[in-house]
Amino acid sequence: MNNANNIIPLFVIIPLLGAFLISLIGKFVKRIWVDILSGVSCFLLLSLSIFGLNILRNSASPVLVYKVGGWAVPFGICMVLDGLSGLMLLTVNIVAFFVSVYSINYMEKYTDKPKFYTLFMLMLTGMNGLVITGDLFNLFVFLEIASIASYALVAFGTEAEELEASFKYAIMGSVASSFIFVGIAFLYGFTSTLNMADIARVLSTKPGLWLTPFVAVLFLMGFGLKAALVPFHAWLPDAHPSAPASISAMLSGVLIKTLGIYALVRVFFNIIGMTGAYSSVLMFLGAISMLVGVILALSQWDLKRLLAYHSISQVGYIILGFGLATPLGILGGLFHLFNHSIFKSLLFLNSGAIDYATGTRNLQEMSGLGKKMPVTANTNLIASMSIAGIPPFNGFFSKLIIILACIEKGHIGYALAAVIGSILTLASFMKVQKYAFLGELKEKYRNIKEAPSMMKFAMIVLAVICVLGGLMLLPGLKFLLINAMDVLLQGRGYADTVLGIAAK
Amino acid sequence: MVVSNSKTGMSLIVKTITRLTVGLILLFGIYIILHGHLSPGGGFAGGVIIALSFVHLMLAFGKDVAVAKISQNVASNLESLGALMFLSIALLGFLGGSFFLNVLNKGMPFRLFSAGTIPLSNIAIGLKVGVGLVAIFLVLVILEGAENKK
Amino acid sequence: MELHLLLIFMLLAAIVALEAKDLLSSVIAVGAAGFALCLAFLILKAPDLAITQLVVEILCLIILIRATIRKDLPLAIEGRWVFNTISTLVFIAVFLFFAWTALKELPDFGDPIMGVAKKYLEEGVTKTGAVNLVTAVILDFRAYDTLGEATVLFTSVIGIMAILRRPGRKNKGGRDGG
Amino acid sequence: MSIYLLCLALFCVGLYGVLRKRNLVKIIIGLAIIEYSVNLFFVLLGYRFRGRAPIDAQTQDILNMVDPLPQALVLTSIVIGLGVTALIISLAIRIYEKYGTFDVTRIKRLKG
Repeated sequence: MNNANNIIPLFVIIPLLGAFLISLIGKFVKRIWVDILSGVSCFLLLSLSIFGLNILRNSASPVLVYKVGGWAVPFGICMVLDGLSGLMLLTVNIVAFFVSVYSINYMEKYTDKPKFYTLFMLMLTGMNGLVITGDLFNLFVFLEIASIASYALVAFGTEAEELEASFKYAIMGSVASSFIFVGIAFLYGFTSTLNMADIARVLSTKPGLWLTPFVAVLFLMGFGLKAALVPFHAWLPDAHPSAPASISAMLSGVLIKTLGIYALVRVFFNIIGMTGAYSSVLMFLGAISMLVGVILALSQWDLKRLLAYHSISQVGYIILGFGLATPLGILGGLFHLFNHSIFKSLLFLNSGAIDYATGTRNLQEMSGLGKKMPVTANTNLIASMSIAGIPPFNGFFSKLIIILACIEKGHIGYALAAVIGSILTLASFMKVQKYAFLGELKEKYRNIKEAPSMMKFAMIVLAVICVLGGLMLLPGLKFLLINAMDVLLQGRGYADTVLGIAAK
Repeated sequence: MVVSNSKTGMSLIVKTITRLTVGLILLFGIYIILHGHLSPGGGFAGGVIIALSFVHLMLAFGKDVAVAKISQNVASNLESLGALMFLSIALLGFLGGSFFLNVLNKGMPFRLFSAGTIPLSNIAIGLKVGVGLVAIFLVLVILEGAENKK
Repeated sequence: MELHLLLIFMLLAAIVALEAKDLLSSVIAVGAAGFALCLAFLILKAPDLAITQLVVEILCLIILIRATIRKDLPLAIEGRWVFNTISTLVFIAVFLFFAWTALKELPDFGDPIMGVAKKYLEEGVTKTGAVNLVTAVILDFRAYDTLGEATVLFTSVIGIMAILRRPGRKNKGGRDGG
Repeated sequence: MSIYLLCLALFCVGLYGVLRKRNLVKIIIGLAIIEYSVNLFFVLLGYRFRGRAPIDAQTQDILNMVDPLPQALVLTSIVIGLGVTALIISLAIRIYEKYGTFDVTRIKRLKG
C-alpha cells in the first residue's frame, strides 16, 4: 500500500481523535486548550485536503482507492478519493476551519463549550466520512453521524424555540434516513453487493425496469429532504435560525451540500445513471426551489430566517445546474456549490456577529450598525454582493454559467427563472444592508463594539475567498472543478475506473 | 450495598430480588461480550446488557444509589476511553498495512483467544456501549430530580 | 407461515399503538411489536439480531415510559386534519403500488443472490478466525462500519447530555429570554 | 412476495403515524415502528429456505447458511435506531418541560 494512499483514512481519524480527546480532557483542562485542540485538528484537515488534491493532481490515475482492512473491493469497504470528493473535502474543511476559529469567541455565550466542540468534530467526521467512502451502507452510517450531531447542535441553546425546531428537524431527518435505508435494501436485494462501483457495474449489466426508478425516487426523497429541496424544505427555515450562528453557518454552508447534494449527485450520476427523465425532474425541482425560496425570503424580518430561505433558493440553483446534466451545467452547479458554501457561511457568521454584539436578530430593531461594526458591515456587503450575483464577485460567475447552460440546452424558462431569482435575491439583500447597517444608530445600541478578534479574522478571510473565487484566481480551483466535472460526466464509467484501480 | 431506606425505590420484595439478580445480569453481559466471536451476541448486545444491570439497580433502589455508584462525568470519561480504545485497535491495523487490518494472529477457531483483534474490539465496544447508556440514564434521572425540586 | 402470523400481529400492535388513547398503553403496544420483531429475527435464523433487538427494545421502553409516565398526561386529544390525512393516505397508496411493481423484480423470498456473502461464508472462518460469521463481518470484513456505528452511539450520548444540561446559555440572551 | 408487502405495509403504518399524529410521543412511536419495519425488510432479503444461522459448527457444512451480510447491517441499524430514538425522546422531555404539553398544535411558536 503505497504511502500516498495512506492519507485518505486520516480525513476520518483526525476529527474522530479530536472529538474523543476533547470530550475526555474537556472538564479537566482550561477552556483555551479545547479551542487550541479543535483549531489545530481543523487546520490539519484543511492542509490535508489541499495536500490530497496535490497528490490527486500529479498522480497517474484520476482516482485513489484505499481498501480498508486490506480486503479486496467488493468484500471489504473501500474509500475513493476522486475529483468530486476532493472538491467537497476542500469546501467542507475550509468552512469548518473558519467556523471553528469563529466559535472560539462566539460560543462564550453558551455553557459547556467542550461538548459543543465534541459535537462539532463529530459532525465534521460524519461529513468527511460520507464524502470519501465508496460503500453505500457506509455512506448511510456517516450520514447518520452527521445528522445526529446536527440535531443535538441545533438544540444546543436549550431555549423553547430551539428545542421545537430541533425536534421537527430530527423527525424529518429520521424519516428521510429510513427512506434511504429502504432504497439501500432494495439495491442490495437486486445486486447483492454494497460497493457503489460494484452496484453500478451490476446495474449496467441488468437494469431493473421498475426497480431502478423506484429506488431513484426513494433516494430523491431521502437526500432531497437532507438538501431541503422544495417539497421537503419545511424543517430548514426553523432549524437554521435557532441553531447557534456558527452551527447554522456549518448547516447552510456545507451540511445540506454534503449530506444532500453530493450524495444525490453521486447516486444519480455514478450509480443509477442519469437519464432524461431524472434530469427533467431534478431541473423542475431546482427551479421551484429557486423561486419558492426567494419569494418566501422577501417577507422575512428575522435576519437568520431570511438567510435560511435563501439557502433553499441557492440549493435550487445548484440542483438546476446538475439537473441539466450537460458539461456546462455540471460545471456551473459545482462552482455555485463551492461559492455558496463560502458566502452563505460568511452571511451567517455576520448575523452571528450582530447577534453577539446587539443580541437581536430582528432587522426592524437594528439600524446604523455600520458605524460601530465596520468589519462586519463590509464583509456582509461583499457576501451580499456575491450571493446576489454582482459581477466582480464569485456568485455572479457561477450563476452566469448556470444560466448559459440553461440557454445552451434550450430551457429558456429555467434561465428566466434563474434571472428573476437572482434579481429578487439582490432586492432582499439590499433590504438587509439598508436596515442593518445604514441609517442612524439606535439609542440602545450606542455603546456596542465590534466583534472580537477571532470572529473578525474568520469573516475577513472568508470575504477574501469570496472576492478571489470570483475570477477563478484561487490556485487550482479551475483544475479542481474540471476534474470534478469529469467524474460526473463519466457517469457509470466510475465503476470501471474504481474497480480497475482497486484490482491492481 | 447501600442500606435500603424504605422511602426511595420500589418495594422490599423487588429490592431483595434485585440484590440477587443484578450480579447475574452483569455476569451474563460480560459473557456475551467475551464470547462475541464464538456464540451469538457481541460488543453491542453485551454492552446494553451491562447497562441494563445498572438500570435495574437504579430502578429498584431509587436514584441516589445510582448517583453514588457512578457519577455522570466518570461515566462519560469512561465512555470516551472505550471509544479511544476501539480507535487504537483500528489504528493498530496501520502496522499491518491498512486501516482496520486484523494484525494479531488468528489462532485456532472455536477457542476463546482465537480471532485476533475481534475479541479486543468486542471488549472495547462493550465497555463503550455499556457505560454510554448508563450515562444517558443518569442524565435522565438527574434531570427528573431537578424537575421535582422546581 | 408463522412469519405471516407474526407480521400480522406486528401490524395490529402498530395500529393499536397509534390509535390508543392513553399514552402508556400505546407505549406497551409498541413494545409488543418490538418483541414480535425479536421473534421474527429468531425465525429468520438471526440469533445475533434477536439478542440485540430484545435488549435494545427493553432499554427503549424504559426510556419511553420514563418520558410518558412521570407526567399527568391528558388523554391524547385527536384533531381532525382532513387534508393532512388524505394526502398521507394518497402518498402511502402510491408508495405501496410502486413498491409492489419493484418487488416483482427482486429475487423471490427464500433464495437471495449470494454474491458477496458467498465469500464471507466460505472464507469467513479461515480468514478472520471468528466462528460467528456475523461478528466476522461486523468486526473484520466491514469493521469500518462498526467504527461509524460506535461513533453514532457516542454522538447520541454526548448529544443527549448537551440537550439535557441545565443552564443552556450563560447570560440569558436578550432575544426571547425563553 | 407477500411477506415483503406486509413488511412495507408496516412501514406505511409507521409513516402514517409520524405524518398524521399530533402527539409528540405518538410521533416517536411511529418512528420506532418505521425502524422495526425497515430492519425486518432488510433481514427478510437475506433469508434462505432450509438455511442455518451463520455460526459455524464443526459438524454441519457451511453451504446452506443464511446470508450474514444483512444481519451485520441490521445490527448496525438497530443501534442507530436506539441512538436516534433516545435523542428524540430527550428532546420531547425537554419540550414537555418548557411547553407543558405534548400536543404539536399547542407548541406552534414557530411559523414553519
